[in-house]
Amino acid sequence: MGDIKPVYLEEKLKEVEESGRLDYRSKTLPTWCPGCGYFSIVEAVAASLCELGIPNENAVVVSGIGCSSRFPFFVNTYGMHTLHGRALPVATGVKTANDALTVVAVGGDGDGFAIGGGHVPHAARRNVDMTYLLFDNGIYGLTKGQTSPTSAIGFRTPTSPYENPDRPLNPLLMVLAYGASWVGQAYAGRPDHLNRMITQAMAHRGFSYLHILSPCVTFDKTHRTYQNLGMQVRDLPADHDPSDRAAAMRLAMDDATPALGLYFREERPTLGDALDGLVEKAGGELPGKVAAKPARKAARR
Amino acid sequence: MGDIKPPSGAAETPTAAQREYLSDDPRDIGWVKQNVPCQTACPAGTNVPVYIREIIERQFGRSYETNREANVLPGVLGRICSRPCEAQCRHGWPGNGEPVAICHLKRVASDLKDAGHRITERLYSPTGKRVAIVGAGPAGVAAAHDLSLLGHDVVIFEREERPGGMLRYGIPEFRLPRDTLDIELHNALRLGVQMRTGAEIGNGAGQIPMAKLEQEFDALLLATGCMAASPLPLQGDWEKRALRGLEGVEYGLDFLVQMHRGEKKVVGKRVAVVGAGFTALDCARVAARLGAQEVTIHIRTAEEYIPVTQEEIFEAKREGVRIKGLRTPVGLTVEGNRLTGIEFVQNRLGGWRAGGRRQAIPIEGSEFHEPCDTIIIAIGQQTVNDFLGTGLELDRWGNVRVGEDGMTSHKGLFAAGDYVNGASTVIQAVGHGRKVARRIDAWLMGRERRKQVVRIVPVEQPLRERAFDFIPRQHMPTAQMAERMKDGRHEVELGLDEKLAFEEAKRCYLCNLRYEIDVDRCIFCRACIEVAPRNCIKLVRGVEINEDGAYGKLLETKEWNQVGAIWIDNNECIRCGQCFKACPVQCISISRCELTEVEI
Amino acid sequence: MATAKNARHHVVIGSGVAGSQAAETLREREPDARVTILTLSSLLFYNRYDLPKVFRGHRDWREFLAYPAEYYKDHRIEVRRCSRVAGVDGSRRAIALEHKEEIRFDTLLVASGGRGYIPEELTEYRPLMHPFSSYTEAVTAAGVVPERGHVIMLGGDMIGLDLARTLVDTRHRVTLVAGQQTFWPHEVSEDERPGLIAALEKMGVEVVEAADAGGIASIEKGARGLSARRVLFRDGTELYGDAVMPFFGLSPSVEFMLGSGVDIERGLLVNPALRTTSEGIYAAGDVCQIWSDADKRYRFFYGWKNVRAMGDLAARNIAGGAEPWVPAQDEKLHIGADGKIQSPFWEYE
Amino acid sequence: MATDIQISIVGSAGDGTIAAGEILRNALAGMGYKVISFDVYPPEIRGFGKCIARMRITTEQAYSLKHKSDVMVSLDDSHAIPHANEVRDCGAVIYEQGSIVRLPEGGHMSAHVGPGQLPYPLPIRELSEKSTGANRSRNIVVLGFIAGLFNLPAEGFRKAIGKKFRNKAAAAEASEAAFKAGLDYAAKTFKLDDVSFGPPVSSVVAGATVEMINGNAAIARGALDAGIDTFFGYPITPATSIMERLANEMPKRGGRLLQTEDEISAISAVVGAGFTGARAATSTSGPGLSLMAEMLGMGVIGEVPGVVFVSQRGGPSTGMPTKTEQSDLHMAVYGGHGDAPRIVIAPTNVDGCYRCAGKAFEMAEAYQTPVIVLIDLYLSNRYETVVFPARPPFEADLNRKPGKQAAGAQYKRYALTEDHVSPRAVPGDKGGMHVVTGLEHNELGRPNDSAELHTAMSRKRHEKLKRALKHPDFTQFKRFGDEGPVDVGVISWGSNFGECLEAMLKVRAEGIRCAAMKVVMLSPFPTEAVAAFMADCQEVLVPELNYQGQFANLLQAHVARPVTRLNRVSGEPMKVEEIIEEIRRLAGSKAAQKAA
Repeated sequence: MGDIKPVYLEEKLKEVEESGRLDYRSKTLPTWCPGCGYFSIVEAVAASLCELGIPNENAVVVSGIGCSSRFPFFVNTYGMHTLHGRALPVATGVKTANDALTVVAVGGDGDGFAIGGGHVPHAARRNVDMTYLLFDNGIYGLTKGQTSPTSAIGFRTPTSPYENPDRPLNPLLMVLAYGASWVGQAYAGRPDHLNRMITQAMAHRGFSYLHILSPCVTFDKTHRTYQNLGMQVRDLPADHDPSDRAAAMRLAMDDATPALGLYFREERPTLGDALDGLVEKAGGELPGKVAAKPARKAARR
Repeated sequence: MGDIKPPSGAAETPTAAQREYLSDDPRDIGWVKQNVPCQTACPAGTNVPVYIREIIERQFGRSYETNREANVLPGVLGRICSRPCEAQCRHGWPGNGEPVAICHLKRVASDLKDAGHRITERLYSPTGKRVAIVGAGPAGVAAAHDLSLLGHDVVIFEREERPGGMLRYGIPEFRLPRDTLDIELHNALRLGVQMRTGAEIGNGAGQIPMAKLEQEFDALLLATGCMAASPLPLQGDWEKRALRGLEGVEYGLDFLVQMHRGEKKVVGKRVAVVGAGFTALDCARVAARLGAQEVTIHIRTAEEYIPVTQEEIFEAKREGVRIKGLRTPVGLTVEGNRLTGIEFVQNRLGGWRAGGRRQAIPIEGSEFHEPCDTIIIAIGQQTVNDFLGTGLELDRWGNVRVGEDGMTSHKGLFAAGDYVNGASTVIQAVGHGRKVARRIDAWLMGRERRKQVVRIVPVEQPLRERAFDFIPRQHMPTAQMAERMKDGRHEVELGLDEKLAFEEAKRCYLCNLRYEIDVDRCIFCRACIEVAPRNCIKLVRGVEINEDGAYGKLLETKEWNQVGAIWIDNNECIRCGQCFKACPVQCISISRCELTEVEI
Repeated sequence: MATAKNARHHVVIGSGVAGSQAAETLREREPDARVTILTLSSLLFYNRYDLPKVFRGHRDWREFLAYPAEYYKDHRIEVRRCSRVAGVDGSRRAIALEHKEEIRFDTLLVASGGRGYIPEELTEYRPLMHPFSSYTEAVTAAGVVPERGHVIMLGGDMIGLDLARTLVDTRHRVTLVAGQQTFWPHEVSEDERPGLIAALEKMGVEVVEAADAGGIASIEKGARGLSARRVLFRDGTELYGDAVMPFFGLSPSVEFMLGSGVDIERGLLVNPALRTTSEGIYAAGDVCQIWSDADKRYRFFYGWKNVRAMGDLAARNIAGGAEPWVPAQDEKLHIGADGKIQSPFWEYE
Repeated sequence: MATDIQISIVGSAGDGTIAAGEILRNALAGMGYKVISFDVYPPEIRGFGKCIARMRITTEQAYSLKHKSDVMVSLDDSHAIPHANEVRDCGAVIYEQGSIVRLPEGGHMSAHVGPGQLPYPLPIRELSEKSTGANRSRNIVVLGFIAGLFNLPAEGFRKAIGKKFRNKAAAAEASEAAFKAGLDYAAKTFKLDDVSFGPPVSSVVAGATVEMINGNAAIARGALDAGIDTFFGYPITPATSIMERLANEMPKRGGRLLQTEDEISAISAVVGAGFTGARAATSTSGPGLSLMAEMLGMGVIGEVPGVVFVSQRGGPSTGMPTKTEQSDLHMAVYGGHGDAPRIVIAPTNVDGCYRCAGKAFEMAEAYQTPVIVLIDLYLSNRYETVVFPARPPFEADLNRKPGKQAAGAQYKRYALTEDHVSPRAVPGDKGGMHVVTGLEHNELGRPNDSAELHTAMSRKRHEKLKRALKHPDFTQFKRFGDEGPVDVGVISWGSNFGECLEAMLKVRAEGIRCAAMKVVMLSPFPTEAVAAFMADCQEVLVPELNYQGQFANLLQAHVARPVTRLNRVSGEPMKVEEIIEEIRRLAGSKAAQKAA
């Protein structure tokens, strides 16, 4: 059994340092509650940016309001912490203005599918070349534990003291329906897998949507706990074909035992491509790109 | 609970054996040495956390056997050990409270084991080699036991009527009951060791000559201890005057030996003890039992620097003994042949002597006199060197010189215990006896037969609760003052009963449990730090490596982009298990790491 | 607190007579220095000799303070109350407080005084005795002794006998169990003793000689219907009282200095300039043993005048002086014209 | 003996600071003391933000918190140390005696307890771990210690603790153990305290009940007592607990509450519900109010009743969500596009929150318009003991509820009438069918943008509100202090008025002639009454918690007279001492002028 062989700290530290992923962390220690699943996301994002070799200054992380939206403060890239629910439109603006940037939008379930729910379909169908990481803890953490659009039926919170009468949204299914060109799911309690998925999502050209299940250790002691999630999640069937959107949607419909992995992927023109196409159609000339991203292209191949 | 497995491989199930990992990496050996300070401090290397854990499991017999692996006299050492372990116990570190009563628990294992307890020994096939040991004190007995286990034929030659050496003749019965001593000596020597008491080595009449031994045996071990009392250096007229024979003058060691041989000893009304060790304290307490009204221990430095335990001092004081510091006797006053008092000179403290003791520097012209009826001189013991006339080389302190292999300048002649080290402690003698036995074995067999490794065994859960950390140290019940003084032999310390023992044993941090965070699985969420009772979990950017290859200090950081790992500082860790329970991704593991030996 | 940048930091451990006097003198001598007092007490400095007043009904802590709080603000003396020193590192010039705070100093004056000594054979009865060495202990003791109650005083050092005067005066009954420490710290010869004991009895104190009764065998809670405490002697005699108060003299509070590099016998050993064996560390008051050239030995000096003078001298020497210690008061116990005991240690200002 | 003691508990988020404050004030209120309490907490849930629970416990009425506390508890020295000087002389400082990490010099509270204050080191963490096995109950240990130290009846604490953890058996058990550990420790602690509680004084009228309640809860209770039917809201600090309270209570009374996806949706739903005749409301803070501005205009032009409870916080933008400020006055009164008049009332204390909340529904119906009840974080979170009358003081109907319209007749939803209020009909009323539109419309409600009509309708919408001024009650203004001419008059509004009142009472004791006026109704503005008050004042002082003097601007827009402004934007309530100083200065300069 390999798990009892001792691990030597200095060797481990050297490995971590040489990996370079610490360069993608900011100096500020994350301020989430100890135990929060979001910690593993910030780790994974740093590791993925590092793995893809994206220069720090070429990445922009955009968020709205919520616990998750503190995120840009903890990574060492350009960041925007904007208004509640408005991360996607801001990020679209960034991407439209400079197609050379790697744009990551992050937000919680409330931010993305309640107040900002109206923005998701549009970012998806336009295929804005960005990665949207949705931190789904099924609760409003920052306002201290109210019901969110992904809260389970029957969930009791200060704003649903008797029980939550509403059925939860299925963001994966929605986003598949909205036309996102890359859709996947991960779980904060499986950092390795999460890391791989974020790397793939970022490497994808187009609107990539990664749904990340994460517990709120402070306000949800009953539903989405590490213990429950750990028992519920499973891997996607090995024979799943990620180019089959209908199959992906069927899989997404099972939200009792959420499957982790890549649901759907397709290559199609992005918003930038379309805008470029319009320019072309109008007979205009494309402006020179501000910064090329050879590193990223290399990583993708 | 119940996860702790027996320390020897024999009793483990095959599955458990598969789940263990043996490491000889200096980082792991260093870990145990740093992290299990009690075991490191024990000259015999007693596996303290394991035997205390066994007491919690109420496996007293097994606990006794765990002790016996390192020290064949647990019941004896459980009473009179100088406890170097407790001085190092993590529970006694600043802010953690008082050390665990490791010694008292050792006695518990001995006291509470079943009457028909089975002794476990790991026996080697006979080698056909013969070893003679001179001296049946703790070093000799420990060596004899180990050598006979290793398959050698052992004969002990002892001058006194009965074995035990200092244990029997130097330590008063109120500290060490003789039945306990007898049983454990018997157990140690049962494996075919021949004991020849009343057998003095030497060239005189009725003595056995060394040459004869050399002929008959493949190896010889001298473990005759330090049985000669050091003389009191006085000044002026008294410098050269013989003290023996004066009425009222006693030498501490002789005083005790004579008493234990059965001679009747008497002391005057006012007794002055000169000296600062266990012997001095024992003499003072014996004097109090013999009816002295005023017993004073005179010491050259100060109470702070006496090398005895605080409990011992406290019990002596309770029995009326007083201690006066900063004074050195320079002369005596006598009326005829009878002692009437002592001339002292006042001291001031000087620098440090080797071994961490203070120097006392006499102040000129500060002499003063104090009356007394009996003086007991207990300022130390000396070896009687080369009483065999073999011309052994000596070192600059006058002790026999031995090499790395434990051998003296004389081929095949080894030496162990106080005889080599000068007056030290029983546990040092036992430890040294074992060590030299191993060297003799290596010499006889032409190779090392065992080596030291760290056995790492996964443990499924913390074996402790945080509440245990608040249990106060259980006090040793002691005999009523009237009982103590009645016949002078009544054991003062009564031993912990099962309830007290259980409470005390729970206090042990079980420092041999190693808590580790799997850096690859850690999500850096700091849930563990949140619940930590001490500054024991750290954001780490590096670690210092000591010269011996073991880990030194963890280098901490508060900058997120420097944090290579969240790591448990095992030196701060008190093994409360809070972090293990708090980790959301179960990336904290526990393993038991203990020094052990394997066959080569 | 505004202090000059490179000003020295003088730390004083103890806020009793010696420590407070030293802080005052240090402030005078070095107006720019930082002066910090560390004390275990939760109260600012009060005179211990005022404590018998609690038996006269004075229970408001403010009355006992020698200086008001403003004094410390005005004089820029920082007082860290309820702060226990865990250890001192003389070579690094650092003090570790028990709550893991570290304080650096340029000079340190140890004036931690002494605490009531209890003979080892009586330590197990500690919970049944009422000591009297701090304001809180004094108030607690006064709280358990009823009007006209009976106090059994053990030992009977001069602090205790001073209290005994007040107790007799306030119509309490006092029984003194006399022994070796009676009249401590006065050194009383065997010839003088009977006269002094007689004088005590004349003052209204009942005296039992402990030795005559074979010594104390135990202290117990009184049985039902009897006073709160029983003292049982070896010869079988017994005494009942409302409180048992130990007065066996003081033992210096030096534990925290173990390992500091400073020499200790009973107290901290200091030279006549009150400097310990460690440069930069001084000691004053009941905690130090001063080298006496005349006696060729280290000895203690007692009495609040001596203690105050020590605090003052240590401070002056810290501030650059090099004066030797000269006792500030006579230490002789005598019987006055009224037949009562008079001790120089009782002469308060 | 009159009791007037202020206790503050300072800790880090996650230490249970606020919870300890809640239990303490409930316990004390339960014993019969008057309590006024205001907590400060950070935007992070956990992490490292500072939390302060503060309460003033009195037997006489108090209007604000004191600048200096009598007792301070530190649950986290790094946050509490800067507040050590806010404890009065002879006040007690209770702090953790140990530390698990090495501290730099000055890193422990003992270094900051002033010579005049009394240190009470307490092994808080150890007691918690010892008694419960975990360090989470440190806050409860402290409560036990306070109970013991000040000889307060433990039973009162146990009741409050039991209430707090009534559905959490494990937490209740741990809390009981922790409380006892603190209590027992206090028994062993020598008491040097100069802080002592006298017996509480009861002044409750028969039938009335006394409750410890904060502004948000009072608002919710006012709404409930006024018969609220529907509520739509979106969580936002510091207004969320209004919704939480209503979510608990409304279903019990057949009411309906919905958490919408955002404020835009919430105000829309309020307008929809108001259209049906239901009593509808929403609650929000500045950012949400900004989102609602457009739909509020819709409510004005559509003449749909609706109530918006607004609790202000530090702005602009996300600003300081957990800090108090009075800087949304301009937006409440003027915000939105077009001429969109609305009623804005701003209560000044918790009792006022209750009354104004209920009254707002009456007004909304009476004048068929959105009503904004404007409070701020300080009032939202401020706890006071409030006496509730046996019967709610709200009229169910001001005869302005929708009436039935005769079928067949031409119903003019926006008929121009003498009092500018039109007959109102709601769905279900066959004769009252009409269309509410955001477009300018005629009396029938049909879109029409003629000059005459827009002028007439604009006048209608403005003038109908002015009638609100003709019902002089607590929703308008009140004068306190000296009658007749005074040296200094203080005018203020909202949560800040308590401090002004305390200041006025104190300077009068010094001999300065002084009066204070609270203005509750901000729109429409009670110009006449305020002008009359100002005429009595030699000097007028306007203290408020915003930078630009929004209320002073409003005041001067109505009464042309110079005033002295006192503005603070610290995020904290104003200090009474600051106001006193300013009054003294003004009175002094007046005296100097007179002398000259």
